[in-house]
Amino acid sequence: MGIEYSPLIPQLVLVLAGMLIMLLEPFTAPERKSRLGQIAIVATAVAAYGLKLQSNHRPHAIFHGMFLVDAYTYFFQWLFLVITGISALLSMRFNERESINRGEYYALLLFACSGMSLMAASGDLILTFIGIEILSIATYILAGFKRDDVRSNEASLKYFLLGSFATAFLLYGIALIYGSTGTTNYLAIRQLASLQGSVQVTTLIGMGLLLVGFGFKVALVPFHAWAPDVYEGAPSPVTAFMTVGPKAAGFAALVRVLVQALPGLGRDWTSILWIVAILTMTLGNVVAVRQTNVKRMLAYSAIAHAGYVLVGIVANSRTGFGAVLFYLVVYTVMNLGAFCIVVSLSHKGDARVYLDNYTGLGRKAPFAAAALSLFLISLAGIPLTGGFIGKFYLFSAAIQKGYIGLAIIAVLNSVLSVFYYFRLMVIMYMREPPEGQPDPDPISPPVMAIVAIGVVGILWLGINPAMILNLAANSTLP
Amino acid sequence: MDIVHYLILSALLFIIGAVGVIFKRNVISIFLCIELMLNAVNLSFVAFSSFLSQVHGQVFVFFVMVVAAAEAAVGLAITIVLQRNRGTLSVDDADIMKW
Amino acid sequence: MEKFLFYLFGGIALLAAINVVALRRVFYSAISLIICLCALSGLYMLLAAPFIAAVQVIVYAGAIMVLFLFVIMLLDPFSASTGQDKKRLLSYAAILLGIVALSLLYPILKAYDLASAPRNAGIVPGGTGSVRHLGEVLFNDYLLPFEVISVLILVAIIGTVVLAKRRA
Amino acid sequence: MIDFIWIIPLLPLAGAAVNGLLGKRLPKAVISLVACGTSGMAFLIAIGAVMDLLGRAPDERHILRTFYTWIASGDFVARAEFLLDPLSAVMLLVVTGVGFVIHIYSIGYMHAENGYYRFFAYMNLFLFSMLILILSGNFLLMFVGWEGVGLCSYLLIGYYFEKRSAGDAGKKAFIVNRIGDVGFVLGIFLIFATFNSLDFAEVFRQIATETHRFPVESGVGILTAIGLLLFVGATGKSAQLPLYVWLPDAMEGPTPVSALIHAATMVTAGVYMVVRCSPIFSRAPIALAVVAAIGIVTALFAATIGLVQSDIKRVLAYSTVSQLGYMFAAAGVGAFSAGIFHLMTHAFFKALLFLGAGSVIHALGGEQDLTRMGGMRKYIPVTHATMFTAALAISGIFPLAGFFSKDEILWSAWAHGHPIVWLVGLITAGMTAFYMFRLMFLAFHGQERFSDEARHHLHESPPSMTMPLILLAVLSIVGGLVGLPAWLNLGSNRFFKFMEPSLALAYQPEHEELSHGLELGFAGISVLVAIIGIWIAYGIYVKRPQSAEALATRTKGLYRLLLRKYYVDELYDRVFVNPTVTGSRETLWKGIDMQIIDGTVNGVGRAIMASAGLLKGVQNGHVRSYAAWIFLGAVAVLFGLLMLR
Amino acid sequence: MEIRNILSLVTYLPAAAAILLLLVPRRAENAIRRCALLASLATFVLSLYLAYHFDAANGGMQYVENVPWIRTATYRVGHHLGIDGISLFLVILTTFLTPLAILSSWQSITKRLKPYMISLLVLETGMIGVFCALDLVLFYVFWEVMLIPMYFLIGIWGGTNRIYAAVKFILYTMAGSLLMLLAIIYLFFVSGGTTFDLVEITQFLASGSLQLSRREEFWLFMAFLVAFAIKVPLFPFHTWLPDAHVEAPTAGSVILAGVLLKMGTYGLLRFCLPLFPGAALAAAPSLSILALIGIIYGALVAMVQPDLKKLVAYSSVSHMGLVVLGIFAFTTQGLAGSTVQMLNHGLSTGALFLLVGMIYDRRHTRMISDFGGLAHASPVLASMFLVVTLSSIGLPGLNGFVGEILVLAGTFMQNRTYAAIAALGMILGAVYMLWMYQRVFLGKVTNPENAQMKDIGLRERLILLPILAAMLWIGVYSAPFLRRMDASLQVVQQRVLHARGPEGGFRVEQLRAFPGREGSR
Repeated sequence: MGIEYSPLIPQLVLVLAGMLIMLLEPFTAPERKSRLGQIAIVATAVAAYGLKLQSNHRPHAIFHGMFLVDAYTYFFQWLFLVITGISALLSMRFNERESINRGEYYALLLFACSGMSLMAASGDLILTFIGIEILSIATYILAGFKRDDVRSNEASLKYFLLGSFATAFLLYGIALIYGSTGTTNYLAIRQLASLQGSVQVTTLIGMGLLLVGFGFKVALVPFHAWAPDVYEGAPSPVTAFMTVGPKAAGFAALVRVLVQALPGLGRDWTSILWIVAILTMTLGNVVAVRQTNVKRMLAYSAIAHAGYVLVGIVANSRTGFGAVLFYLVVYTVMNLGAFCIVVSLSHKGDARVYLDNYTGLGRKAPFAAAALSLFLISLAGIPLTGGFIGKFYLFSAAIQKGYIGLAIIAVLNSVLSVFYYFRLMVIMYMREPPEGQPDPDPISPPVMAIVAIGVVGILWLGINPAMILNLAANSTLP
Repeated sequence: MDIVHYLILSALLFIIGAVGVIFKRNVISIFLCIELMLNAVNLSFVAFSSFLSQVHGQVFVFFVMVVAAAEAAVGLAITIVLQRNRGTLSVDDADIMKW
Repeated sequence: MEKFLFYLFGGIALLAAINVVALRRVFYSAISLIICLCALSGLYMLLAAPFIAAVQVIVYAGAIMVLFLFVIMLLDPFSASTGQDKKRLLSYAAILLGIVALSLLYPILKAYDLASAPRNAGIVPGGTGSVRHLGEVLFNDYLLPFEVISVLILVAIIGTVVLAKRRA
Repeated sequence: MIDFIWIIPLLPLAGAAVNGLLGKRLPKAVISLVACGTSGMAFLIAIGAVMDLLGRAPDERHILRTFYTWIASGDFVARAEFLLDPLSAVMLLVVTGVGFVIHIYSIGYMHAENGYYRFFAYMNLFLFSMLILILSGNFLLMFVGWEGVGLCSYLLIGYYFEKRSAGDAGKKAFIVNRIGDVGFVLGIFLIFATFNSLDFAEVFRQIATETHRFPVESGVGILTAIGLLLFVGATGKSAQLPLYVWLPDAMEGPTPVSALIHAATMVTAGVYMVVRCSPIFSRAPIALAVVAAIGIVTALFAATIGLVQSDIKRVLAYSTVSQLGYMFAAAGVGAFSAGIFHLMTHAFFKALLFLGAGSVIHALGGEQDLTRMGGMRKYIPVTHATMFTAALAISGIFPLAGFFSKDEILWSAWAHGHPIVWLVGLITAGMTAFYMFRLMFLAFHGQERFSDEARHHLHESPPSMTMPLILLAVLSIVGGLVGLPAWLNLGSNRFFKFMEPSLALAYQPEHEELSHGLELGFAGISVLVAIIGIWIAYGIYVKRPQSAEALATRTKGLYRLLLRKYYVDELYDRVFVNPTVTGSRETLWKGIDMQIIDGTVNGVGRAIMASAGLLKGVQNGHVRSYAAWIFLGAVAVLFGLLMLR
Repeated sequence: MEIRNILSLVTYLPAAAAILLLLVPRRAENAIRRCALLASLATFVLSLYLAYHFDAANGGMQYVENVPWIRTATYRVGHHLGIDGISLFLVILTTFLTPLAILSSWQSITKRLKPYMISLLVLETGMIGVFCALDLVLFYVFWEVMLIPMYFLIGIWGGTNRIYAAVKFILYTMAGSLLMLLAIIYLFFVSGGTTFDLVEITQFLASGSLQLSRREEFWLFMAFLVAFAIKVPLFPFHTWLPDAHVEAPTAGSVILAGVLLKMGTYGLLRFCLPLFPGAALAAAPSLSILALIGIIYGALVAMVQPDLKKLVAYSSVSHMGLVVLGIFAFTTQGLAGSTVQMLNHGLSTGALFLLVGMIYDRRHTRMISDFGGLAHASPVLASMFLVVTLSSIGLPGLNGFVGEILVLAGTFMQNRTYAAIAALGMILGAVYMLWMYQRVFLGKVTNPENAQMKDIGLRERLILLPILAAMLWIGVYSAPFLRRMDASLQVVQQRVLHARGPEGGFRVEQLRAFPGREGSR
């Protein structure tokens, strides 16, 4: 049999490590559960190594077109492994503090990672659907991992209910597409669509419902409503993970579907996503302006950033998709970086995540404040940070395709976003800290190291972005 | 029988389920409505499968069932935690986080 | 005959579905859903998918729904949603939306043209219902999803345990 | 010597620099030495330079020395260059000479002042600027001096800066001057636009040679426009209607300042400029007519106000305005030389009058009110004698300096066909004689009305003050002799002859030659009028002192009108100043800026905030409504897909 | 001696020093001060090299450095630096003012000294970079980067209402500049998607190988214009300025007024005119009118300000209006005058803010009504203030005059009415400055606190003297400055004048020929 398994090695590593963690879990003393987290981190590293081993394959499909091995898959797998590893690292101390340090947590992270990888790699709607479900169910649980905490529980409930609801739409969409093309394989759908000439209206409707499903996953307006609540309620490291991982995975799958399965409907989905992009950016930014909880503010900011990414998708060009890939990397670095600091500064019970708690941070924790400022500056898209290059790339893709109006709205949104990002800086640096405010805990060395790497990374992406830009451009789908 | 009938029935069930999700207040009722929606989709899958003379559609139904079972398990677990923490099953009470 | 059976099962399914939404008590809703599922199983028979029809009754109605009923009984049997619905407007909006959605979908589904739908792979000349065919497709074309879905089940199991387990 | 003309302005500049930067630590003697020494040296070099000039043939009396290029942008080139010709030579001598004398005077007058060094630094700086003004070889450099003297005027008027009125007056002077300067600048631009050059020589050459481009204009042509714009500048600097208002207020400055800047030199800059631009003005009859009209009306107008003022310096100030009016009238009727001639003699006697008044004030310990003087003759005889000379001179009594120059103006007015100018000038002359002698009588004759305290230190001024008085008195007597009129038959008019090269490029209209006898007759009339004026003053203020009050009550309305200076200041305040300030504050700043523009800006912010609040409300925390949004979104997406297709 | 990569050296030296400062311990305040001062002085000395070796006859870019920066399949962004006669003096102005700004904060900044100095130095790099960058993206990068330190300067070390001012400042300027970014991107694609290089794109446009439709040109012009107009600030985009000025610390105000505002007008000269000459021609009348409104309006509003800094801020609106007016006259004198006036405004307004800062350090108020008779207690301060005041109102012999007269002359050549109205600004300038001077320094000492006010000391004199010297130099002998600008300005002017024929909606022929020659209009 010519079944090729090697591209699945990273997946296997992740899943097996997850199982290993579950096996070891009962035999690990409560105070040593972080070891399990370390296993998870090692697993991501091993998976990454496995990924590296088989990196130089030409694009091809395995498992009857189910699993596509190409630069795109490779790119996203890297991203997801990094995200997962950092999230695990970030979680360990947090989980100890919140007394939720259990092996399941890390196992679920690893499973979620494999789900994300499947989403990026999948060449069939069914596998995509299953990938989404693995990721979703894992994150439902992670969001509710602090099960004694009403907020965490509520986050989990909301995410689950709405997630399942949206999944139903997605599934209906798959059904309709299957019904009108007779297949769920991307490449087959594409061939048929081009053969058919005029596409059946049911395909169109099916695609619309797919957009609803994916739109929910990446929190596009008006399918975004869950995001702020869930991001706020979930344990902070999970929030950090959710704002980057599932979002990137959602975009990875969405782009694949749109580009590889439904390019024939390009005019239709661009015109819908054009509007959705505007709504998403604007709503995210406008509402973020009034937030007082930093996690929630970053949640709305995450919504807004999904809108920016959509700009690149709307462009529907190689440049645009390259920009999307690049931006997802940049966004991951800056958002995870910001969350690393937010998580590190929070106190037990996810307290001290309000804007007021950051008053005078510039003096009390200069490094954390400076790093957070840098990430915020990057999120705002100011030059010399990766955020600028990312937005530059996205907007230029839009302009190249003549979407001037969209680009203008996007930049106006950027201006708006400056307001709330910089407000946090105002609070950290420009307000005097009130008397008797407890000093923030020192950041743990590994997280510190991650933040430092993030700082360097975001500057590197801003000052010398060519390498990653080229990587992103070469990893786009044809 | 025409496939269109099945499709329309499926759409009707789907929409009833969707409306129910918004309509119902009890968490479990909402689950039930979501299950209803999934089943509506299944009906479509089977109908397409049958009329296209393909087995694929029926394979999907398997997967959907597994997913539905998994979701049900997790969802019910979440519901139990909700009940434990808050003593309620009404989603309207789960609104600590807003704005 | 076929027509009659379609309308019979379809009607039951529809009515049961409406009941799921309309009945106030969760328990009855669940029962209605079970009825609905059974009616759908009948439709699957009509569609020459006997295996699916069987699985539908055994696994879905039999296992999943029973799980539901367990939980319902465990938590609050016969609990009716108490008090006034503060979001009554939402309910009306939902119904309205449902009608709009239907009126959108109806003409499109109506116009669905089976003839133009391509049939490329896996055409089974002699009906689609046989378990053999099903198995062949499942373990060839859909091998990967089949393997992967085990991960999904694993995740669900872990999750359920993590969440619902009584505190140690 | 002529090659050293660059030193002439630099000397006072150096003096100003030394006194200004180091003066605080220097003893007063050194300060005086520096200040007077530099101005004296400048005077000497000026004499030398003028001698040099006189040594040349008349048509070679045009010496241009360029030092470096100051501004160059395209054709807009202004060099630092000095022009010495008869016109600037006259001014040079007047400025350095009178300036030097007044510097000497100030040593005594200012000896008790705290800001002694500051005073002399400003005075030297003024001399520098004035010299730049008169020596400049192009319009732009002239403008440098023009504004520079304005600055020094500002500084010196505001010398007693702790006095609010002094600060106000200085500011007013500067601003009113600025209004005129805008005209001047626009004139310069128009010149540049027309001639593509800023140099006097080039501009005047074009006018004189390219007659087809620049004919004598019958209507309002380009030259007229230039002339009028330049004249706006002149009205500002030389305190003509309607921009004269700053000069009376300028009397807040120390008296030597009034003498030097606001009588002898700076205020005459306008006249100098008009004469310098005679090639332009002479070809623009309408501009000339305006000059004449403004000049003569100002002369009369200021004289009437001078009739009733009781502040000794203000009387002199209005007198200055009035005399400047004469000079413009002269230029306006085409008698440019006569204007400069009067400028020169006026510099002598008006400086003398001011210095004398300063001496009086000094003697009385700061008293300036004529009604609190009287009978001072016996206490300060030198001052009285010299001032009396000056009063005679300004009244135009033969053979003092004022007679020759004023008579020349009046005669030119008649001879060049402007009888109205002549008539008004004549009336004004009478008034001049009246108010000057009113001043003399009130101050020096009659009852002693000053306070006992003042009497206590009543004394004649020190020699450093009286010597300049005497010197100027001599000049007031003999100064007119350089320009003897033709009817005296004592040789030709040397002054006019000397001036000729500077006016060579001016257009000379043909005038009917009138007999010397007629001229003599007119001279007689003007002397007569002056004597009548003096006689009336004598009658009112010496013979029957109480009649003054009676007269005032009899003509109450008119008297008050004159006393309040025709309410011009009030009018300006009400029409220009107040509406501007109030409008700026209420409408522009608080209205447009804060409410409309900033309101819009903040309004955008507030609108975003408000919509954020609204959209936040959508996020109400209820799963069901979120689900509804998803459902709605799904329907909308489907609808959109179908619609947009 | 020839220094290679001199521009990079000048540009990045302050930033390098800032990074070094990071290593200096926070407590070593004197070391921090000295390091910062030394670095900025070194930068200044290096920048003098630029002026010294500048070839005045060459209208093109000099000291050019061009190395690739970002190279991808789609984009080619170059690290392209170079200066010409327009930017030369602005660079020097920047390097000149920064040490003074640092010196001025010697004692007045006590809290968080290290980040303060770092901000100033980073700011300097940003500003120099803006003036040197010849690649559009690079330019934009510097343009934006500079906002951050300025934001911190206002927000951390500013007055009571500093946060509002800082936020307003950054939002206002960002709003404008992001639109410019879009225009830059558009220009990139429309010019063939090969280069962001200003020089190359200008060549494409000039040679006709790239032709913009009139609509395109107009909108691109507008996008650039908005960014620059906000920075200038041109009426009615000026309201951020008074707030920012009032709240900023002294050094911030100095840099803000001295250099940042110039970036707007510099941008107009460097980008708007050469890239979109046709649109510039078409927009000139309306822009001139806005500039005129700014001149008069700024002056009138300045007149009634109760706060010294606000007064100076509004005076900036007026002065910068003059600069814009001169630019859009497109005449030799107008352009030269505007460029000189940029320097002048930098010097005089910078000095004014320094002086106001000195007064504030002593009296902790900036309200004009709190003062009066300061000349008694602080005669040196008063006289220096007077000189600066006079420079600001354009007294001949000081720098302000040269720029003002050239701008007015240049405008006059183009439109006499505009020039006449603008000349009114001369009067109003005198009105508000002298009135302010009178109320602050003259009169009796009404407030006893003013009687004991110390006069300025040696350090403060050292700050002011160089500025005064520069003022005098430009005022007395401006030819060396003008000569170095001339060729570069001519390039810009030619670009505009040859842009489009008479159908351009603007009477181009009127500019080409000298109006006086054909007789008056």
